[in-house]
Amino acid sequence: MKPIYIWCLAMLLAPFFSAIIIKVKAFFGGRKGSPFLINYYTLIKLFKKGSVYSTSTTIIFKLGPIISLSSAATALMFLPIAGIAPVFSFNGDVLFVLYLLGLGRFFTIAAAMDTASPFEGMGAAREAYFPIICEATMFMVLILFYKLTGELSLASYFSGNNPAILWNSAGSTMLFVVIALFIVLLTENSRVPVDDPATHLELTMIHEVMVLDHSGPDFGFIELASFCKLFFYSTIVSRLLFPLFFPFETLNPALEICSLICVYVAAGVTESVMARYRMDKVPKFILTSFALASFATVIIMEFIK
Amino acid sequence: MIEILMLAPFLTGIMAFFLPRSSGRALLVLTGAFHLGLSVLIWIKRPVALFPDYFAVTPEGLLSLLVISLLFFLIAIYSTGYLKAAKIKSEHIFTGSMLIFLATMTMVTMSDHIMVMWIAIEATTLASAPLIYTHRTKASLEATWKYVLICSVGIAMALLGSVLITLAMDIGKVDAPVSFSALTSVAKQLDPTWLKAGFVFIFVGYGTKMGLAPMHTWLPDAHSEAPSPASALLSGVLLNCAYLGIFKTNKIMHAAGLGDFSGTILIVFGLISIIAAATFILKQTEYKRMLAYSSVENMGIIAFGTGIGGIGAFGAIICLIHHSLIKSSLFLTSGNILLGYGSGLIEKTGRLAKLMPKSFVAFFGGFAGISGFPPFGIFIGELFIIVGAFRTGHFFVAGIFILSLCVIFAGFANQVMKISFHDTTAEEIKITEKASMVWPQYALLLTSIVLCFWLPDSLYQTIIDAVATIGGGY
Amino acid sequence: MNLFFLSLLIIFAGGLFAPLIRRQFFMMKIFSVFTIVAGCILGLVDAGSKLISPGEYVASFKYLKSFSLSFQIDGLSAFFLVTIFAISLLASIYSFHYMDKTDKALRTATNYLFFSLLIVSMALVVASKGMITFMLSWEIMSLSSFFLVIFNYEAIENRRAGYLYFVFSHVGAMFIFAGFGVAYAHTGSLGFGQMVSLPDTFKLIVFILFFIGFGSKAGVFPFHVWLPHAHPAAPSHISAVMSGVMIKVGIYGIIRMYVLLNYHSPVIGGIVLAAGCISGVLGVVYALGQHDLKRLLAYHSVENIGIILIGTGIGMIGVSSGNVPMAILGFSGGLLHVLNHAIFKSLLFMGAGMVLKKTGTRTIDILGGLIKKMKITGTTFLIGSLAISGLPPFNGFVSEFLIYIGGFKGVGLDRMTFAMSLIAIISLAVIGGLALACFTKVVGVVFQGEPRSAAAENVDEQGFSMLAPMLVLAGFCLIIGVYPKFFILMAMKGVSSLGLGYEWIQFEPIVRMTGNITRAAALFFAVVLFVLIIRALAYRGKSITRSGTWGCGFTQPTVKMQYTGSSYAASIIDFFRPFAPVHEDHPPIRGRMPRRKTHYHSHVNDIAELHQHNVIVRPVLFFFDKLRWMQHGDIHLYIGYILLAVIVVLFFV
Amino acid sequence: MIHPVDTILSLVLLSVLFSLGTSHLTGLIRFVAFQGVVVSIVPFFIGHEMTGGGLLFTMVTLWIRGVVIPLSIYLVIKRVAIRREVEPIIGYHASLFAGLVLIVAASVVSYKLNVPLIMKSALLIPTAITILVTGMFLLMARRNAIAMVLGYIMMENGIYLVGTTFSTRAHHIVEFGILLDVLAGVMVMAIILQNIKQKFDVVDTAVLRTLKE
Repeated sequence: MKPIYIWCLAMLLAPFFSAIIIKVKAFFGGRKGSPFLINYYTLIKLFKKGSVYSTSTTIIFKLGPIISLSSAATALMFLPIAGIAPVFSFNGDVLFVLYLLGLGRFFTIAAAMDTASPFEGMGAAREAYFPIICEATMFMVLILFYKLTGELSLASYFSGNNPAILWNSAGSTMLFVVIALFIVLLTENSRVPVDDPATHLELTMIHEVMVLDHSGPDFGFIELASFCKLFFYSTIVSRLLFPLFFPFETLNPALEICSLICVYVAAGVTESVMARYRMDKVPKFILTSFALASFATVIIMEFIK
Repeated sequence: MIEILMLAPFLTGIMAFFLPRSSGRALLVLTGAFHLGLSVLIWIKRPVALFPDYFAVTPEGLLSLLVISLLFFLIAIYSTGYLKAAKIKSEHIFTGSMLIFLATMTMVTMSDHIMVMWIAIEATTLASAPLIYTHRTKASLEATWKYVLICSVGIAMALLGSVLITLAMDIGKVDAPVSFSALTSVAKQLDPTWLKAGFVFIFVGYGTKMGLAPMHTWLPDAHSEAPSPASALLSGVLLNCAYLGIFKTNKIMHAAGLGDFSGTILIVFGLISIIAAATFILKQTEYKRMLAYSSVENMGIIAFGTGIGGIGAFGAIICLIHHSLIKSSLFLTSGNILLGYGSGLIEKTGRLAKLMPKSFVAFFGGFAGISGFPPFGIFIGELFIIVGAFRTGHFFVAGIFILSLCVIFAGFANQVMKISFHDTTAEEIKITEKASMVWPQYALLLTSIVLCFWLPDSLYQTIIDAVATIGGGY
Repeated sequence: MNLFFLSLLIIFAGGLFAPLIRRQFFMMKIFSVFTIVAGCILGLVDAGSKLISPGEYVASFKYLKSFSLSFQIDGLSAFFLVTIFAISLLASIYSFHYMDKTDKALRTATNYLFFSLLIVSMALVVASKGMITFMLSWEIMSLSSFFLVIFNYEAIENRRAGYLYFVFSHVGAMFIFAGFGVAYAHTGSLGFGQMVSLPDTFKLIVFILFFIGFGSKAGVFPFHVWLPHAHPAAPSHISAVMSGVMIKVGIYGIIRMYVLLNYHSPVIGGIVLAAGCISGVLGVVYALGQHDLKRLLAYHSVENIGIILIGTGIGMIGVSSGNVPMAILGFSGGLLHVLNHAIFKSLLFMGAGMVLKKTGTRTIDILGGLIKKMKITGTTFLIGSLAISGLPPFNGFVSEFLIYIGGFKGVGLDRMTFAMSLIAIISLAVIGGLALACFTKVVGVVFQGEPRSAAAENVDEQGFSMLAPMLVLAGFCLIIGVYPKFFILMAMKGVSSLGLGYEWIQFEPIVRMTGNITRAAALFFAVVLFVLIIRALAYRGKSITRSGTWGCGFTQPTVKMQYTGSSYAASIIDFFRPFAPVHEDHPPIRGRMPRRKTHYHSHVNDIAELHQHNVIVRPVLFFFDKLRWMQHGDIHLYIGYILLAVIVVLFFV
Repeated sequence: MIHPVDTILSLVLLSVLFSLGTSHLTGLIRFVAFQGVVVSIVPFFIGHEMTGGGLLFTMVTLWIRGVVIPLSIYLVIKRVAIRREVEPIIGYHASLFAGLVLIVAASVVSYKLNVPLIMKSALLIPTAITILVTGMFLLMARRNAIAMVLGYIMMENGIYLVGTTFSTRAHHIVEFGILLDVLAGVMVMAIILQNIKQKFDVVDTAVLRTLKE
């Protein structure tokens, strides 16, 4: 039952962590910033409301939030959080998870296209474009991990002491992987410098513009889904950054929380010190992650004969 | 029996010069039927000729004879409809020449003596010349002039070649009749140098008549200017007759152990013909000329296959038979198109599928057949030739062969698509598609389909016998 | 075997008699459809039973006295037969309402004739054992499908498509001829059995010839040029069969010849894999750039053929490097993708056919909002889109999953295999992402949003016979995606009869793997259900209002302002620019107050098509143009040719 | 020792030269007729066993080659009444020169050929080859259609001479058949010539170049 508790905990805590970024940005901006529980307030507010649906939309519009939340939540079930075995794991589950997130993306885009709004279409096009390169990076990382472990499941990479083993066999090249994954994190979750969630100009948005027409609990689902997704990637990065695992179990969640905070802070710092890239420069940025991952893979290939 | 077969059409041909139109047409069909019947009888009975020195029933001759008979009969039926629609002025000359042409071609298939063969082939030229000039236009006159002169000069070479072969006999101190069958049996004693020289002259000579490039030059002109039944006859059987001369000489060469020499010549000229055909099919503007070049191509294929030997020679004979059936059907259909649209230019045609559906079926079927699509027989012939070419180690030439076939197909298909489906300026079709003007083509195509899947025992045996001496057969 | 031939006979009868009873249009359709369906069901049952219990099913007929037409159905053949019969069955049902132009009775009848001939010949190709049989069926298949492509020959692009297809299929056949020729050169046998005994170098040559020949039928880059032209030209049920099944016959050829040659060089695997990667990526990139719905789907066939080839290539590399799990996973993934692609691609083509029929256009950018009026078509098309994008829990994911796992098995091996596996995996990942982008574009622009033109308004969906096959296919997309065990076993049966010595393979681990997919899908469904319940609770007693889409402050949006498919794909295509050059037609605007209307048209060029014209067609035409001088009309030189021929040849006496 | 035939043959060689150099068609016909006569009677001298049939055959050949064929062409010329001269492709002087070269080449070739001759006539083979090739030369070098036909006849004469020289196998029936063919061929050509004149009003083959690619 423990994995399920952990999963529930993750679902509950995900909004909290996202607030850290906002806080960090506020700090850099010299502001006090909204409280740490701001995301919970927002969610509660949204769930209290009703909805307005565009006359252009169809059932797909309603399916969008549901599927994207479900896919993000399901993805978390396969992830060993705090090194504790996940709810379900099998050889090849990484593929399932990545494609499941793809399914969520498909429906987010479809829901955006459903509104007949030119802005949402624009955002959808970008949402369809950038993750392609991310996916390539992810698979490059997977190849590397497979080379090191011979396994194809998140559990075998991130649970228990496994991240440490990865570091052991790969050495410092693992740093490249971490950076690559961090870039993927920024891209997949529409953070600066790829996308600015706080911008006011719809023309330059990616994720936010796609959900313009959603309201009420539907929008709450979407927000929750994006918190979960960010949590998913952050956990991966944090497990790699802090590959420690204590034999006594209570310490591990605490460590996880600390390391997660580090990752979120890092994301917040990145957002604060960087400006959003021009749209046509973004692919180059994401390609950097692919290049790093490939470089790491090639180097490892030379190490391990 | 054989002599009757030759004489009967000759006499009826002379008769036809003096008969009125309607009875002339009837005579054409009747003679065709009679000829076909007698040929089948000969096929079954295999009689011995009255003058065995000059005439003989050989397997390859029998094959050609049967093809000629069948084709002539069907073309005669078609002609009745065509002549009614085409309104030719001097119809009796046309009918008479057709019949005499038949007589001369029969003589080619039956002749065994080298010189008699030459006489017969030269006679086919002379008998068919009036056919080409039927329309009495300047272009047809030019075509006739070129046809007669080029073929005569070419065939004169064959005469010289025949003389050289007798010289090879003299030098080899051989005393035998100057017949193909006798020479084949004593071929080893013939003087090889003069035999080779003789083959070269005979090859170029009959090759001119057969339409092998670069001696094919008369062929597109003659085929496109002649009225369609005559074109069908020219392309379907006359070329076979010339091939028969080369085939028989090639047999002697094989028997003399010079098969490599003759084979190489056949392969090279076969390839040149195919490439030449590709050249002119690619941007052809007239459909009958295109069909004529397709004949050049197919003669090239047949020569190529014969040169390859083995299973390739078997394929060549199959191609020979099916080319006759399919190409004559195509030419007959082109007659319908010409009458229907009133122009020989491809750009003046179009939408055949809609405007003349019955002719379209025949035309497209013929095209598919000639391009080597099953269920028509050329497919199987080409398959055998290609695998045979590889089998004998001719990898490079087989490659060229295949690539040229591809180019030809691309060109041919382009033109056929234009005729069949493209938009047209023609408002109406000038003729109705009568049964007599489509069913002969269907019959020809059907025969090809049937023969692709089922060869009668005797026919198969005849083919095997024919190619046996040149290392052919399965 | 008798049952097999009987089913073919029934199918053929369904087409053969159609032209004879064309005057009773309705009767003819009923007769043809029922007969073809009956034949297909019979064939399906027969092939299915042979797949379940593979054995030596052989038949041979004497042909031209000393040759033979021989047939054999093993596991591989049976697998393809099942696909052929199943898709043809549904396509012929679909055609019943699709072909409803009474004034084109003859053409409809011809369509049924060649349709039945196509089914029969495909089945015969797959069942043939021997060069003559194979080529005979193969060429009949090409010929009959050509007639189906030029069904609507009034349009010039359809004629062009037909021509291209005709030339490509014939040239491809010539390459296969050559392959058989080289094989025959060494074995002297027209049967398939002796091809094993070829020397290695010849095996490589033969395989390359076969690969070009079969690849041009399957639509492998760069031999795919005909495909995006031909598929839109054909009627939709034919596109479904051609894209779903016929091009797979090319894949069958490649696999079959690989098995027959029994030559396990890494080079062969490398060639297949590389071709697969290139076809896959470029296929989907070109698909993104299309404006024509059916053309887009056609390019996706190139992409999916690429995926299948990646699977097969991984299988071949597995064989050559002795890694049995990799080989089995690669082959079975490839085979399963054959079935899967057949299912979702024919589903998508049928959906596109419905759109075409009801709106009269295939142009993506003038459609929109169709799902509101065409609920079943829209939903099934959506399911097909999800499946073709390889997303769980649909069938496309399962086969790609197998291929991925197979590819990862290669990562652990030697350097060369590692490199190839790496390329395969990354390509698959990129293909997946691009396919997702492409199908969100299609679904979003065609089925969602607001109608962009009058054509897309006032549509409906009618015709039970057209809807039922789509529902069935969509159902199968989901069934295979959630419960793939049975279908993977089917593919494994096919693999085990490849003659690679894998008859002994244990299905156990693979079955366990499929169980995991089922369980994961169930987990996902559970979460979805959970979210649905929460949603229902959250909305209980809430007011739901409807209004216009939020225009970001703009108050009078028009339908023309919607994002178009072209702009949706523009930036992605830009990423692949050297391989996907965009041709833009956009006259500049003149003057301060421009009076004249301007327009914008963009077109993504297919580099294979572009270069095939520049590198092959133009030089060939140039060469032959120069030769045309030969026929100049001057009789004197003609006579000179004769003399020249004599003199030249006399030198060799 | 100079064989009596050689004397006649040297005359034939001379006539070949003349026929290359002449621009008058009637003159050309005369030379061709002369060659035809000589060609027909040569077998008479070179040791063929002369039977009654052989004699008759020789007479017939002489009649046809020497009289009928040239006469028919002559009639054509009269009928079509050519007024204008047609320029040849290769000029008369050049042709003459070519003829000289040809004769020399023919002698060299025949010397090399080493054919076992029936009788010792040094000029027989060179003459045969010369006539043959001159015929072809005329076919290629003359634009005048009538000259071309005459070239064809010359070529046939050459082949006949080769045949009679080389081979002892005189099948008169067969040879008669060949002769008949040649005759019929010339007749057909004559008819075509008349038609050409009717349709085009010239016998210049330059007008016959419309059928081409």
